Order: sequence, then C-alpha cells, then structure tokens
Amino acid sequence: MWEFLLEFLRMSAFGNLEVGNLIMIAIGLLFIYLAITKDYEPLLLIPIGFGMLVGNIPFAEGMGIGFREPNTVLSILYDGVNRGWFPPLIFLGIGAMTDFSALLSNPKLLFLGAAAQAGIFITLLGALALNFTAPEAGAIGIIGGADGPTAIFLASKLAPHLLGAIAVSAYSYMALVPVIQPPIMRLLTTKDERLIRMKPPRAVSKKEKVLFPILGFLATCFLVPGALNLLGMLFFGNLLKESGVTERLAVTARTSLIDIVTIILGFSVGVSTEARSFLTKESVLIFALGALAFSIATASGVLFAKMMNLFLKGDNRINPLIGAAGVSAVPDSARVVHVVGQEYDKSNFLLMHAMGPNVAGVIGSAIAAGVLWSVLRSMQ
Amino acid sequence: MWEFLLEFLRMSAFGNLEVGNLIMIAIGLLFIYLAITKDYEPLLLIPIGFGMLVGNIPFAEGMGIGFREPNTVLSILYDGVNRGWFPPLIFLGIGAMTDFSALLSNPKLLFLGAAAQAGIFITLLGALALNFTAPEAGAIGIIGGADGPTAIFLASKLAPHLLGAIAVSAYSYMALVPVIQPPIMRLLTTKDERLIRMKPPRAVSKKEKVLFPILGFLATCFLVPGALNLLGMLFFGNLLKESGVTERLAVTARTSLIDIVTIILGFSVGVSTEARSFLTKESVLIFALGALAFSIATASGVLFAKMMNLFLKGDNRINPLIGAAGVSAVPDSARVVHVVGQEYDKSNFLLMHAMGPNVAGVIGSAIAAGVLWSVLRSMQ
Amino acid sequence: MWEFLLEFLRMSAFGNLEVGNLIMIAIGLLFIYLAITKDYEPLLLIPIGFGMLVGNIPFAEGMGIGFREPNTVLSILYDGVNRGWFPPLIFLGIGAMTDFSALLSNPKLLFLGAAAQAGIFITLLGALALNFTAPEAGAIGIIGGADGPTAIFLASKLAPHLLGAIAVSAYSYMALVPVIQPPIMRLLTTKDERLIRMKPPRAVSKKEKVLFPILGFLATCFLVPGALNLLGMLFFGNLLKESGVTERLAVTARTSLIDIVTIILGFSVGVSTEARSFLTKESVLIFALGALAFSIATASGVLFAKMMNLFLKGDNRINPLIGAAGVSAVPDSARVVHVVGQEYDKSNFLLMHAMGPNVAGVIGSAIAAGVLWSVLRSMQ
Amino acid sequence: MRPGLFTLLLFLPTALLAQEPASRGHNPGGMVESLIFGLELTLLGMAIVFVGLLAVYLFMIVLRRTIVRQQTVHAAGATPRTTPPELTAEVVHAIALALYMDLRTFAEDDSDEITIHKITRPFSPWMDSSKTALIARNQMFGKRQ
Amino acid sequence: MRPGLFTLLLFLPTALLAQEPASRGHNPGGMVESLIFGLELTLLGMAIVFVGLLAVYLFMIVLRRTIVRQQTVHAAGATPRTTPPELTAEVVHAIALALYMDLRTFAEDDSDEITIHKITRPFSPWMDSSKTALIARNQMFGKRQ
Amino acid sequence: MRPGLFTLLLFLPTALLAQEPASRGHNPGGMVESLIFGLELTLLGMAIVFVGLLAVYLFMIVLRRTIVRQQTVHAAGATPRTTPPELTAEVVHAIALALYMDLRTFAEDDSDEITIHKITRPFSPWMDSSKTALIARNQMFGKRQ
Ligand code: NA
Ligand code: NA
Ligand code: NA
Repeated sequence: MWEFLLEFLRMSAFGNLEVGNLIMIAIGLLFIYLAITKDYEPLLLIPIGFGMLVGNIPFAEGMGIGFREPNTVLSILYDGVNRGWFPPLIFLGIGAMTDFSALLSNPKLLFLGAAAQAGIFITLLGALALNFTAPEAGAIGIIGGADGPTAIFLASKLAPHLLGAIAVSAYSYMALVPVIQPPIMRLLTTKDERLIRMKPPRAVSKKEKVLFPILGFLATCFLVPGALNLLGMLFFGNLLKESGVTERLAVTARTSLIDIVTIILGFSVGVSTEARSFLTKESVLIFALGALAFSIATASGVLFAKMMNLFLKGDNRINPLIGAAGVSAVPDSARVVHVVGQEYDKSNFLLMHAMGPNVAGVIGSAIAAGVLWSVLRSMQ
Repeated sequence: MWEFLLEFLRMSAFGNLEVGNLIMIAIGLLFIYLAITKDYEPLLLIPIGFGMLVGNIPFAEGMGIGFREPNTVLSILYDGVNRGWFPPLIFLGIGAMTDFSALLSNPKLLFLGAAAQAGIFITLLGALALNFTAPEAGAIGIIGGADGPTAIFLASKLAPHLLGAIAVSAYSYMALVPVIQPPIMRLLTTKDERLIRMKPPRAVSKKEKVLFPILGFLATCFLVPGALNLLGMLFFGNLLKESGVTERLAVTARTSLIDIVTIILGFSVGVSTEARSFLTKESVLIFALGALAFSIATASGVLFAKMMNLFLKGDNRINPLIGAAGVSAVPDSARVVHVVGQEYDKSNFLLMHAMGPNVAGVIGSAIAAGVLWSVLRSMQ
Repeated sequence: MWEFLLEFLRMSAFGNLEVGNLIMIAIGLLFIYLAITKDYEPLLLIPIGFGMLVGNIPFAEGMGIGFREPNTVLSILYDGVNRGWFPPLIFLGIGAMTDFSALLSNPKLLFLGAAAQAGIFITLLGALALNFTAPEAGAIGIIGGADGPTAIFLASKLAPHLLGAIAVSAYSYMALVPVIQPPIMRLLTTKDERLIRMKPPRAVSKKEKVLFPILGFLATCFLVPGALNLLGMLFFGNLLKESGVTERLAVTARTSLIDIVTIILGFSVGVSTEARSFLTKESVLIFALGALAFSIATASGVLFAKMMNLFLKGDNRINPLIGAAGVSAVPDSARVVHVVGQEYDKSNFLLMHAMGPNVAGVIGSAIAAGVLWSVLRSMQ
Repeated sequence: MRPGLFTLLLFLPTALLAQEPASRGHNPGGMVESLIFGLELTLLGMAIVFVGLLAVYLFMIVLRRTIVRQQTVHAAGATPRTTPPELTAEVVHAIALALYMDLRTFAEDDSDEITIHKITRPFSPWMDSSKTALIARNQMFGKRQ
Repeated sequence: MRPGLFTLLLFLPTALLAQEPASRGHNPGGMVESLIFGLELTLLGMAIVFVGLLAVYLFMIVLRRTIVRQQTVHAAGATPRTTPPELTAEVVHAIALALYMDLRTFAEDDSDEITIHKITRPFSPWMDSSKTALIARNQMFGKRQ
Repeated sequence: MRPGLFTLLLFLPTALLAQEPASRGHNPGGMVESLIFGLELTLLGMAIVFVGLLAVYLFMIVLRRTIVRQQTVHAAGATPRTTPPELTAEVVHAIALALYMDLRTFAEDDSDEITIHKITRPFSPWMDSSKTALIARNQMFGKRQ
C-alpha cells in the first residue's frame, strides 16, 4: 500500500513540486508558529503564513487557480493589494482606533517621528548601491518606515514585482522589533539618559482632538499631495472617531471593515510569495536591506532625541529611549521602549510618552512614501 | 525662516492652488462644523465634508491620485457611486432598520408620501425652463425627493457630470429641513388644524409586517420596473428584518454593511466636488432649484392632507402638519412635525403618525425615480 | 375605476408578463413561506426566494436593469457568483465557525464523508446518459455534494448557463434533507444497527485543533490543487478560529463577512432564475437528477458504515445511521441522524458522532469538485 | 380622482413613447416644446406615483381584512383582538420620556481628565502583547546594569 | 481497498489526459463512449476523494500519537491524561438540555402590543437629534401663537 | 535647522524635476550618478518630512493657544483649567495595573474538557432548527417501531 501511495503522489500535484515550494511552506509554517507561540503580530503573520502555504501548493500553470492568471479567485482577492486600495482602508481603520492625545499633549515629540524616517532614505541609498533601479530602491527603502500598509501601498505603485518580498520583509522585522531595537537603544544611550523622567502629559481637550485630524490633514497633504491616499484616510478615520457624532461609523471602520481587509490583504500577500518569483537574490538583498533600515531608523530616532535634549531643560528633557518609538511599528516599539525603560527604573512609565513619536512615525513614513511616489513614479 | 517657509510652500502643492479649492475647503469645514455642533446629519455631512477637503487638495493632474484618473484609489472607491451600486446597498440597510408599522396601522397616510413628490416634478419643470436638458432636469428634480441615495442613484444614471452638485444639494437641504419646513407648515395651516389630535395607531400583527415587504414590492415594481434596484433592496432588507428567521442577516445589513457603504459613499461624493467642475453656474442653479424643490414638496404634502380632510370625519381626520413628513428626509421631517405640533399642544404626540408619510415618501420618491429613469435614460 | 386600473396595468410592466414569470414568482413565494413557517434554511431560502421575485419582474430588455446586461446593479452584485469568488469567502466563514473536534476524536469517520460522494459521480453518469455534455454533467453531479457554495462554485466554472437551476436544486434538496433521508436510512439498516451505541468521544487537545487545519490543508491540496480555492479558505478560516491569537478576525469572518456575502449571493442566485432561461427541460432534468444524487449519497454513506462495521469490534462499531450525515448539508443531516436515532433509543445521543462525517462530507465534496474542475474545465 | 383625468393619463405614456425621443433631449427645439414635454412627464409621473401607492394601499387593506378574518375565526369565543388598544396614561408618559431622551441635546463635554488610560491599551491590528513581556522576563539582551 | 484496484486507477488519469479532451466534451461521439468516460471519471474521482481523506486520516493519527507521547513525557508521574473522560450523568443531562433548547420550535408570537415604542426611536443613518431640539428651544421661527 | 541648508534644499526639487528622469531610472549611467540622485532625494525627502511635521507642529501650537485663551475667557474667575493635572499615586497605580493586564503573557491552556458542548450548538448559516423538531413531533415517516 505504501508503494501505491508513493506512486499516486508522484502523479498528482507532487509532480510539480520544487524545493523552493517546500522552503516557502516551511517559512509559512514558521510564521504561523511564531504568531501562535510568541504572539508576534498574529493578526498579520497568520494570514500571511497561511497564504504562503496556499501560494506554494505546486499547481500547474493554466489551471485557473494562480493569482497571476486573470479572473481567478486568488487574482480577485489580490486586486486590493495589486491596485493598492486595501492599505488606505486599513489606514481608515487605524485612524478610527488611534488616540493622538499623547502627541497633542507634547507636540515636539512629532520630530522624533520625522527623524526616524532617515532609515527609509539611507536604505534607499543602499539599494541604489546594490544596483536596484530608483523606483525599486524607493519601494525597498520604505521598509524602514516600519509600517506594513504603507510599504504595501508604495511597493504596489513603484515595484509590484518585489511586493511580496518587501511586504514579508516589513512584517518580519516589525515582528522582530523587540529583538532588533533594545541593543541599539542601549548602545546609543547612557544610563543617566535612560533614567530621565518626563513630566506627566497635560490634559488634552476634546476640541483639540476634533481639530487635530482636520488640521493635520491640511498641513501634510498641502505639502505632499502624494500622501493623500494614506494620510487622507488616516485622518478621516480619526475624525470619525473624535467627532463624537459618527461613533457607529468609527466602530465599523475599526472592527468589521479593517478586519475584512486585513484577512484578505494578509492572505493575498502570502499567496504572492510563490517560490519561483520569491526565492531570488533580490529577496535576500531586500531582507538584508530591511534589517539595515530598521536599525538606522531606530538609531536616528534615539540620536535625534539626544540632540533635542541639547536645547531642552529640566523636566522638558526627553528620555532618548522614546526616540526608538519613532519608527512606527505601532504599538510594539512603544512597548519595547517602556520595557527597556523599566529595566532601569521600575517606576518610570514611558509607554504614554512613547506613543507620541510612535503615531508621529506613521505620519512621517506616509509623508516619505508620498515624496517617493511623486518623484519616482515617472521613472518606472 | 518665514521667508523660507513661504518659498517652500510656493513650490509645493500650494502652487496649483486656486481660489475655488479654498472655497470648497471652507464649505467642507462648514459641513463638518454643522455636523458636530448642530448634529445635522452627521453620518453623511462628516464623510462628505472631509471628502471635500481631500478632493480639493490641489494636486497636479496625472499624479495618479484624482478620482477621474483610471485605477487610482479614489476612482476605485468612487466606483460604487459612479456605477450606482452603493445606493441600493444603503436601501438594503434602511429596509432592515425601518419599521413600517406606522404605515400599516393607517394606510391612507401613504398618499401624503405620494403628494409630496410633486416637488420633484415641478422642480423638473423649473430646470427645463432654465435650459437644462431633460435628463439633467430629471436628475435635478429628484432633489425634491429628499432622499440622498435615490438622488445619487438617479444622478449617476442620468447626469453623472452633475452628481456632486445634486448630492451635496440634496444632503444640504435634508440637513436644513428644520429650517425650511416650519415656516411653510405654519403658513399653510390654521391653528385649529394644527391642534387636530389623531386617533392612536391600531395594533399591527406580525403577519402584516412580514407580508408587507413582499406585497409592497410586487405592487410597486410591477408598475414601475425602473424602481427595481432601490425598492427591491428596500423591501428585501425589510423582509430580512421582519421574517423573524434571518435576524443575523438583518443585523449585518443595518450595521456593518450600511456603515461601510455610508463611509465610502459619503467620502466619494465629497471627493467628487473638485472646485473646477463644481463651482459653476449650473451648481448655483441646482442649489436654487433644490430650495424650490423642498419648499414645494413640503407644501404639497400639507395641502394634500388638508384636501383629504374634506373627505374624512371625526377622529379619522389628519393633522395636516404631518403632510410635511411626506418629503422623506427620514426621520428628520417627522421630528420637525412633532416639534411644531408640540408648540401648540404639549400633549399632542405627532411623531408616530408622521412616521407613516415619512416612510411612504421614501417609496414615493423611489417610484418617481423609476419613472424618470425609464423615460429619460434614452435621451442622454 | 376598476376598468381604468386594468387598462393601466396592461400598459405597464404587466405587458411583458409571461406565465413563466408568474410560476417563478410563485416558487419564490413558496421558498419564503417554507423558510418562515418551516424554518427550512431561512438564511438562504429567504434571499433566494426574494431574489426570484426581483428577477422575474418582467421588465423590458435593454432597460439597464437585468443581471445579464453590463454595468447594471444586478450584474455587479452577481459578479461574485459569476466569477466564483463568493463561495470561497463563505467557506472562510464556515471554517471560522466549524469545530472539527468530532472528527479529531474519531478520525475513521472521515471515510463516511468520502463514501457519500458516490452520489456526485453516479449522478454525473446519469447526466451523461441524459445527453448533458461532460462539464454540464460534472456541475449537475456536484448537487450530490449537498453543499451550496461548492455547487455554485463548480457550476460557475463548468456550466454557468445552468448555475441558477443547479444552485436552486442544491438548496432545495438541502432544505428537504429531513424528508429525503429518513426513509432511506430506515430501509438500509436493521433495528439492531440503529441501536448501536458509540463510545463517547475522547478529549481533543488544543494543539490538535490548531494543527488540524494546517495538516488537513496540506494533505488535501497537495493531492488536489483544484480544491485549493474552497479548501484553502475553509482551513484558513478554521486556523483563524483555533489559533487563539486571531479571535477578532475569526469573529468578523463568521459574522459580518459571511453575512454580507450570504445576503448578496442568495439574492443574486435568486435573480438569476429568470423564467425564460430557468423554466426549461434541462432544469426539470436537473431537479430529477438532484433527487437521485441526494438519495444515492445518503445510501452510500449508510452502506459504507455497515461495511466498516465488518472490520470493527465492540464499542468501536459505528451506528450506520451516521453514515447519512456524510452528505454534508451541515448541520441538518447530522440532526436528522440524531432524531431518527432517538426514535429507537431516547438515551442514544448520535448528534456529536454525526458531526464527524458531516464536516468530513464538506471536505470530501470540495475534493470531488476539485477533481471535476481539473478534468472537465478544458472540455468546455 | 375622477376617472376622466386618469383616462387621459393613460394615453400620455403611449404618446410620449411614440415620439422620437432623441429629438427632444438634445435638440429641445424650443423652450415651449420642452416645457410641454415636462408637463406631460409631470402628469404621467405623479399619476404613476399615486397609482403605485394606491396598489400598495389596496394590498394593505386586503391584507388587513384577511388577517382580521383569520384571527376572528381563530379567536371565536375569546376576547376579540380587532379593537385597537387605547393609549393609556402610562403609555403617553412612556412616549414622553422616550421623546425626551431622543431629543436631548448633544452635550459637548470638554473633558479635563487625563487620557492616560486610553493610551495604555491601544487596541490595534498590529497589537502584540507577549513579545514585550518576553523581553522583561527572559532578559534576552544581556547588558543588564 | 485492494492494491489491484488502486493500481488500475493510477493509470486512468494518464490515459484520460493523453486523449484529446475536446473530442469527448462537445462531440460525444456516442453515448457509450461518453458513459465509459463517465465511469473512468467516477473511479478516478472516488479514488482521489478516498486517498485525500486517507491522507488527512494518516496525518491525524500521527498527530495524535505525537501529542500523546509529548503529554506522556510531560506528565510522567502525574495522572495519565490519555484515557478519554467518561460521559457522566451530568454531562448527559447537559446535552439533553442543550438539544432541547436547540431543537425548540420557532414560536410565531403574533404580538398584540402597540408598536409605538419602536416608532419613537427610529435609528437610522439619517438620524439627527439636536436639530429639532434646537427648534423647540430657540424658537427660531417667530410667529408663536 | 539653519536657513542655509534649507535654502539649498529648495532648489533641489526643481533641479531634479528639470532633468530627464528616464535617463536616470532605467539607464542609471553610472553608480556615482545614481548615488548622487539618491543623496539629493534623501535630502529632499527628509526636509519635506520635517517641514510637513513642522507644519503640523505649528498648527498644534496655535490650536492649543487658541483653545487655552478661549477657556481662560470662559473660565475667568473660576479655577484656572490650564495647569496640567499632576499624576497622583492612584493614577500611577491604575497605570501599573493597566500595564500589567496589557502585558500579561499568552497562556496556552491545553484544555482537558470534552468539547461536546460545542458540538451540540454548531451555529452556522445553514442552521435550521425546527425542521428536525418537526420530524420528532409529527412522525411524518411512519414505520415507527
Ligand atoms: Na514610520
Ligand atoms: Na421622498
Ligand atoms: Na458533501
């Protein structure tokens, strides 16, 4: 009977199997394992991981299954990634669940979110040095924004052939934030700096919270219309949340809507990692550049905080650890900051302060994506 | 530093800025302000208002952002408005949340909802007199239906170039119902009429409620197949609600589904008000005609109620104030009726009676839209 | 006045009326009646029944309403049926609500779900004998799978012109499972067999439940990549449910998402039963073959259980009634098994045991659909 | 609602549809012709709206009578269910309360409370809890002071 | 499940796929040829369904054994966890109750209550509350009697 | 943040856009030219990111001052509302508790309970309850033993 089974297997889909598929399936299983046992970004790693299994079942070409063939179910589900309309809907939901109070109570933390975007541009330089074209380099650089939907959006516009590698790289490093960031944070700060206590956040009025999404939208999108799709939706969602009169819309945006899009987006991204197009030299380089991007982004945030301290006094000083939260990866990097801070002073609660640069980092990388899109889209 | 900033601003998107964009942004801000502070139709004015901000960021043509360019995110979101499939889904949700008991307990109130549709056709005549083409006139007339989704649906079919103006006009006047209707109601009624007490509604059995959507659908759509998309969905949603065995579908239809569609529909309609195509002589005329439409619709409803009273006796008589609720604008015009009624007699509760013509007005204007579509679609 | 009314009716849509439309409307009303009063599959029969009313309103061709005309609202809603992407989303939701514990605690019940698929293939033979083409015969045979989404998916791929008849036939017989199955079950079993008590299910650990969707997916889809769309989504949904870290996604998949798709899918299927294309000789044959399919599937399941008992001993023996649950029709056929079992022994609880073959039948018919698709799609 | 008017209306749609529509839409010829068309459409449209709702009305009347008759048959002997219940004082009070609650104004409460409790539980699809706990517990990054 | 039959089945798909498919689908040649094809497909299909579920079965057996072994290793010394728990009387009663509740009929309760309380809070996306309150409070439309 | 650097940056975009982009993207000419472009883009990009967030910052400052002034006007005489509330001990404890709950680990509890209670109420869109009840009650299939 085992003989028969083996023979049968040879004739079936096992016939098309390549080693690459097995490797990708193993990676998919690893993603699922990490999500379940380590709780690493499970809402994304599980859909992506299972999508990897689905995309690497070695079916024959032309069977009407693959996500690259027209009118297949997988291609229809992939449309929101392919044409880039899933990320703005996710930003709508994120806006409807984000509380900008931390930023409003201490606006200067915005600049930490700006500084951390240096990771994007230095990675772009690295990608250019490795002979990627300019649009590809821009799409790779955005991994340093540490923001999944932004990375998928820009990659779908500038380098759709690299989308799978860029998205998987971005989410992998976002999941690894607690591993990557602490050593860099410790290396670049003195013990005294890590012990800095920041003054408690001031009260933020309802009016400020309502006006913030409107003013924030006008301020950023007048400057960078290319960031309109992402920032427009982010601030729109936040207005739904803060207006006080559209609660039911905000609830739907941050529950059913974002969940439906997250399920299909994650699954589709996973499906798009078919071994033959994914296991390439480019993907390896993209993963290496992604690690660089996260490290530089973290370092830039911390160093900029130290620089700001040169101009600040007393309890206005910033604990430079929170600079690391400027990379986005909401809210993981803010938590990492908090936990590292508590290693040195159990009564120092940095989480609330770190949320400021954290959400500023989301805005910052969306602006950077808008700049890259505007400049690089004509070069494809 | 201010010099630098100004120079930078000149180079950025500020360079494409036209006065029209600023006007539209001001209108968008006004919508948001009215929604938040006056609670005027916030579930629609906030998405539309924010959409106006987004649509009037003066990005350059060909950047792959605008809702008229193919395959942009905004064009994808706009598809449901453009091809008219959002309004039927909204009607599905409205059906799943509408209780037709008020109508069932006093069916003659249906005719108030019919009479108020005179506003549609007289406005159509006005539009023809102002040299609009027949399909345009039909799309403008439907503003008098005081029903947002119906107006968007018909405008997308008959006059897509005027859709923004028609939708914004319809929603503006629906928000202004408490300002527009009371003077007309007072003008056309005597104090004695306003004091009429209607007899309490009779009990409505479950069977009647279950059979109503089925019979109502067959009665109206056999006559006017052109109303199939809207009325089919309205009655389908109501059957889901009343059948007693599809509660989970009705709940989803009146929560997640209608919310998701409302968010994207409102936002897209706002985006479509780009200044260059919106700030035209036509839009001004459409707003003027819209005011006419609402006034005539209100007057027709009230006068028809007075006419019906000529044939009715005793406690069967109708308080003519509730004729004003025949314009739809559910449930605002019913509330206006109630509040105006209470000014004259604190113990006269008209709200429940006014809900009858109110929902009848929705059916009436959908029928009128079906007639206009059938007759005018071949003339485009 | 009655004269006038009749004359008016003659001129309106009543002019296009054919007897067929009235028959279909009567069938639609029957579906709604059965759903409400008998609680037969109401979540599907109500949308399908109301869709039948909508699809058989006799509007004129070219009015821009029909589901076969391009860019109409009905054609847009029908897209998910037409291109087959609704059924996988429904499978996602089913996966997120299915508990495979019954199967895990007694894996040999899987084979009952396999045996019942004989109904599919024997019906296919019958359809070939009645001169249907091979792809049509495959699509008709899948009715024997007793699984609505699978039938719609395969019919949309192999025989889109028969989709309405196949879907309506499949759902009709699924609703009639309590009428069709018991006589066959009683005919093929002895009283002693019906009294067999099965040993209580063993405890199933969380790890088994988490690993099952992953291993089940790999095992089935490596063999039959053609089943990828349905089984991929089924097991993906189940992983979301069992992983323990993606609860919010599982909740959305089994509530809003599946509800929205169910509403539109059922409605569209109903709309597609327009009399002129539905009331044909083929549809009658399909209904006859469907009855055959359900009967053979039930018999195969029961007989296979009896055959397995030849090799099993003591309390490992299977009560052959549960073989009937292998047809799928989740969870109706399992309940039928339970109720029939209780007629003979009030203290014999078969429901939990019958859930095993029940969910196995879903997997089995998805595999069969994959085989049929792979072999027959090139013959269209 | 005299038959005469309605009989007239019956012929309007035929008349309308018999004409060449394209000649009216885009080349309106003259304002007068356009307005006549508009008037015809108005009469047709209002007639159909009324007839449509009249059909619904008739169905509703038939429906009510059928159900009342059924109920009377079913409830023969029992207390008749067809008389509408009167609005008692309690009901009126309940309505008044419901209306009061429904019409209550939108209160802008400009909160003075700090918003820390919101920040500490930012629920997000990117949420991840045990990861940081892991750091705290396992001390995986040496260099502890 | 004799190997002989299955070995035969292994050659069917190859045989099937080797032939020109178009000649079968649309020009069935004859009923006999068509039915032979159907029989081949039936055998192939049922075989694959069984093999597919057999694969799942084997995985499940392996899975269970692995987990049981792990648990035995972990729980060495403790009470063994591998024996399935017996159905106690309470459990049976709980099931009976659950079934009873699950199978209860759909009760058509034709309510006699007036539906006013529903009408007074019509929740809708077009809802708007403070507007009318505004009218009541501010008396913006003069002419009060 | 010296004006000199920023003034420079102002000219970069113009310079960039003036060049033929295609010659850079696909025919990078040389690595050096490509890297120079990358540097220009880096400076431009970082400048815009900072200016964008600076604009938000300025709006926020203006916003806060406006609101504070309004509040001061409104609350003239009353206790001033502009001083930020201090973190009291209770607040700190509340935060600590919230953090503890937030950071609690994901507990893998491998349940020993039988799962029967789940099986008895399989909620599904294909659910149907009274049908089987019907069988039980009506005995529609004769042959009862
Ligand atoms: Na970022
Ligand atoms: Na109306
Ligand atoms: Na099945």
